[in-house]
Amino acid sequence: MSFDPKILGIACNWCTYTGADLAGTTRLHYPHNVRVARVMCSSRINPAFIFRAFVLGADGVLVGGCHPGDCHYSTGNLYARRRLAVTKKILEFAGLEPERFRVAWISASEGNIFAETVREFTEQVRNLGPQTKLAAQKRMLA
Amino acid sequence: MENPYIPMPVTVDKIFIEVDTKEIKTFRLAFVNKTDEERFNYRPGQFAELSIYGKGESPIGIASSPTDKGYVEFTVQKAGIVTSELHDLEEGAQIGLRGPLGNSWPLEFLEGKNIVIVGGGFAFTTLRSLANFMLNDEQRSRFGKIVMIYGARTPGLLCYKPELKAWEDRSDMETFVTVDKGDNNWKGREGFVPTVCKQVAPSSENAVAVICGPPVMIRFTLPVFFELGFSKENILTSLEMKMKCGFGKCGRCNVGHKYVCKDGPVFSLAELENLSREY
Amino acid sequence: MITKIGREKLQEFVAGLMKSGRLFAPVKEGKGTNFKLITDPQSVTLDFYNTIQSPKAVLFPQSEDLVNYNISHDGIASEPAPIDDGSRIILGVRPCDVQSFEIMDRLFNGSGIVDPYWSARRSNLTIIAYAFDRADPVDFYNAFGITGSDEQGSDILMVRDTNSFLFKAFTDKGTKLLETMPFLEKGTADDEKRMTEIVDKGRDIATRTLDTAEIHKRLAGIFDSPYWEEAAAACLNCGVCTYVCPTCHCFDIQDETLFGEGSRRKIWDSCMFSDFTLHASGHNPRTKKSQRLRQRINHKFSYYVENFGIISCVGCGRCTRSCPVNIDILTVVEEAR
Amino acid sequence: MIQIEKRLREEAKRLLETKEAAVVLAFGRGFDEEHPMPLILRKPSDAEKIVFNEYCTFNMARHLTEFPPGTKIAVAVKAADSRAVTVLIQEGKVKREDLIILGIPVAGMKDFRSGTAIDATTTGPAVNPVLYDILLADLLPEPKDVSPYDVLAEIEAMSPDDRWGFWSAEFSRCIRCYACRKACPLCYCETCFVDQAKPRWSEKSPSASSNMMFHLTRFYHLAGRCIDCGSCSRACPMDIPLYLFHKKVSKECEEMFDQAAGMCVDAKPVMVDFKVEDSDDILL
Repeated sequence: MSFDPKILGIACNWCTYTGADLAGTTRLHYPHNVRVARVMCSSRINPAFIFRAFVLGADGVLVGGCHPGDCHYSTGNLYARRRLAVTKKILEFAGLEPERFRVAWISASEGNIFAETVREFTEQVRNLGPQTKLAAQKRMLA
Repeated sequence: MENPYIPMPVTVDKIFIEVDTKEIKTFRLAFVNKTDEERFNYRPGQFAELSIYGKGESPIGIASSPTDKGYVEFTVQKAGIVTSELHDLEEGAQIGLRGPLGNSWPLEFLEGKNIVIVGGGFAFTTLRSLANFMLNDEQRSRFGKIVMIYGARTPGLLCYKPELKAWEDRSDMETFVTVDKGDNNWKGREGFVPTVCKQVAPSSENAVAVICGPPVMIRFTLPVFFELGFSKENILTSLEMKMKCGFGKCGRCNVGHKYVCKDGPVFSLAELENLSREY
Repeated sequence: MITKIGREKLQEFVAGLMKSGRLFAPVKEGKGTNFKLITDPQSVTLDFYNTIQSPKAVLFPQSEDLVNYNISHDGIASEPAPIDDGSRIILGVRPCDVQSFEIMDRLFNGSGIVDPYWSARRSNLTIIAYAFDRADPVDFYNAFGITGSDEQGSDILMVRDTNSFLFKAFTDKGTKLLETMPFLEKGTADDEKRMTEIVDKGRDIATRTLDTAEIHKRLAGIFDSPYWEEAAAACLNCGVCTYVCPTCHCFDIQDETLFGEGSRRKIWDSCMFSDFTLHASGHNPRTKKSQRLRQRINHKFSYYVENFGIISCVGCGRCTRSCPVNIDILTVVEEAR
Repeated sequence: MIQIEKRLREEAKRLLETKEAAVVLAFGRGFDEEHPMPLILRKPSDAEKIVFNEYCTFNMARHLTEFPPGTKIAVAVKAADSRAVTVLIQEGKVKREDLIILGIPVAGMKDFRSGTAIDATTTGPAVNPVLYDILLADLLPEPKDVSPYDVLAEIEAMSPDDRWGFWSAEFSRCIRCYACRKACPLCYCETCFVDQAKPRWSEKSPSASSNMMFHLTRFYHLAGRCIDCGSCSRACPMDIPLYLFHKKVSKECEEMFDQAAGMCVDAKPVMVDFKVEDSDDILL
């Protein structure tokens, strides 16, 4: 059986989440691997969410927000861009494959881009195989 | 050898919502194993660790009296993770219980004496245990006069309301229930506990005062009792501390060299005077 | 009777010990050494002054499961975690650290409710003490009547000679353990003499010392003194001192759960942390670092004396050596007047 | 250094006498010459307790946040320490006008635990403070052609798996004493995320994953703020080279956002700032 990755999606309410909705209502097909959590803005994402997701066994994390300049709160995603960039560098330097983490700007009208991003990212993570580095062992001190 | 860290399984038999804010509930617990029930021999004033796997443990005073058979009760205020989780439980749930722990109200010392019970708010639970124990038919004759003064901020915040009523009706004790501020339906006494103590002025003759309540109540109540002639040896209280193991190993609940979990929680004022004030 | 092994045959000796039980011995770690469960005899080093962490974790691990449980939609299934009480051998414990086991015994094994985890492992423990051959300016074990080559509390005393290690057993357990290793040489009269010389030399190592008479009363007397503010001024309130200490035993009990599977665990805690005494209500009897430092000093030098009749410190100097701001416990106690 | 000690004593005495400062944060004697201690002075007569030698490695900015707002504090700072003070000012934890900064240009410090020299591998190479009111010695020539990030080359060259192996081994030693966090001048949170119970970010038991969770998140929290003083690594009883990770994050931040931490009081720390023209390439 081929590896079926678990991917955490974190999407901003105004753009990417709505984009995901659109993908659904227009019946676009995309893999089920990304489970999306909705936040009001990509700048609400605490990088610890991402570290914790990997500790809890996520094989990949996909963050979606409004295109820079289109943030519902005008500048939220500009802060988020810096934070998520640093988060990625930290994961990379720790030795996690950076391809397991992606940030995508997807607007409310880009249902097709959402579906395409999910498809692409899922394949990318699938090719990397299960994430075993940060993931806690079931018996934590084993 | 019994492992003192392992809780016994108990079932939540009944939940009583004590106060109108629903922040305080009494949990009546029944032992799953008969042997545990037989082993759980407690005295009024002791406490136990209630636990929920996945959340943790919380030390709670025992609110029932050992004369109550078939169950044990705990009155719990919603505060931390464990107590919040307890508050979300429904009747029938299974939790863990570890104990009984700590010393207790010194029943032998209290024997033959007049007892003044002073309680404030939610810190009344182990006093309720003591009261119900002393009022038990088989025990009542061991103790002298019983005066009880109990107060809460509002009528809705009084715990054990049916019992308060019953105690007020009893002829073998005097019960004074007071609230800081009444409401439209409140027909009882209004006034702070220290003030009521002053008005009631229980005699210090062969008497012991047992006082539990919020720190501010204790601060103003103590002078009243000193004035009434109670000695520091004859004023008892129960301390609260952050605890983990409950039997003197984990090292966090000490006041000076005394461990509240094992040397306490009950101390006389005289004992406390000899300890550093770090609680 | 003395037995002996050439220094070059240390690995053979270690392998021999590993046959009699789980062996814990000093292993290079970072820039220092620490006691580790030995799986490879080559990893053991006896070239060290003292380990960074004390050997307490051999009996009292930093984190230990009490109950394992599984939370699912069907409910909670739980069972007590088995107590890991198999036979243990510690090699290379310095004489002052050996005393720490006796001190901890009074709490975990000899007073009120017995701690089953400590107790089970303690009775299955063989201690091979390792005499100091030099002094370190920080140590002060002499203050507690401990010498650099004390055999007290150990099953075997080991000393280092120029080309060999010499052993002398002091208990039956120790004698039997040495007998399991026929490759150990029987000591000659000369070795006997050498051992005595080395032990004498160890006994004469002069560490710093402290007047411990009535110390618990002295500390009780200055509880409210502004001294503690001064003593704790530099303190960062990290937990290094407590985590490297051989007699610090405070612990937390926490439930740690992942995907419904978890354990209730006993985990080391530190009185230096502000949340150590933080009530769920938000009240905290020790909010200031001076109060926390005072607690640590009092717990060791006053409360423990009141409760167990012994100072809970062996003068190993670890807390001083590891302190990021060079707070020296001996100075703090000495100046507490 | 004896000259610096003399000047430090003079200034501390003067500032306390004139009440220009209520507190002076400097260095004092520990249990021996090679083990000094942070010294917090309030009395002019205590000025003679001040010492300064190559082992006075403490970043006294760490103690700035211990005092009530408005306290006039004189603080002795070396090169990196002054950058920590700058960050604390930027972040509003202390007010510039409440501080009298006693700058110490100095080279050749040594780690009191190992006795080894502290150089650009474990801390920043700069020898002069970036922010001061009173200079206690003449400015020194800054070392040329030394990057604080040279030391990273080896680890950067590793494959992800090797790097993971390297850090796993290092963090496996962590005993969670939190000396790193407590020695850090910029870890001033009242309750550290790792101590939070609700939500629980990391288990209290040391384990591969909980240690990693703690350290990675802490590295993130110091991103764009860490001033490379090396205090965390020197405080670590287990000799975990935390400085390597902090340096890497600083390097990335400098490259991406074109600003080093704590160089200028008027600047905003990069992680609480943005530029519209930040490139999306940084996310790749």
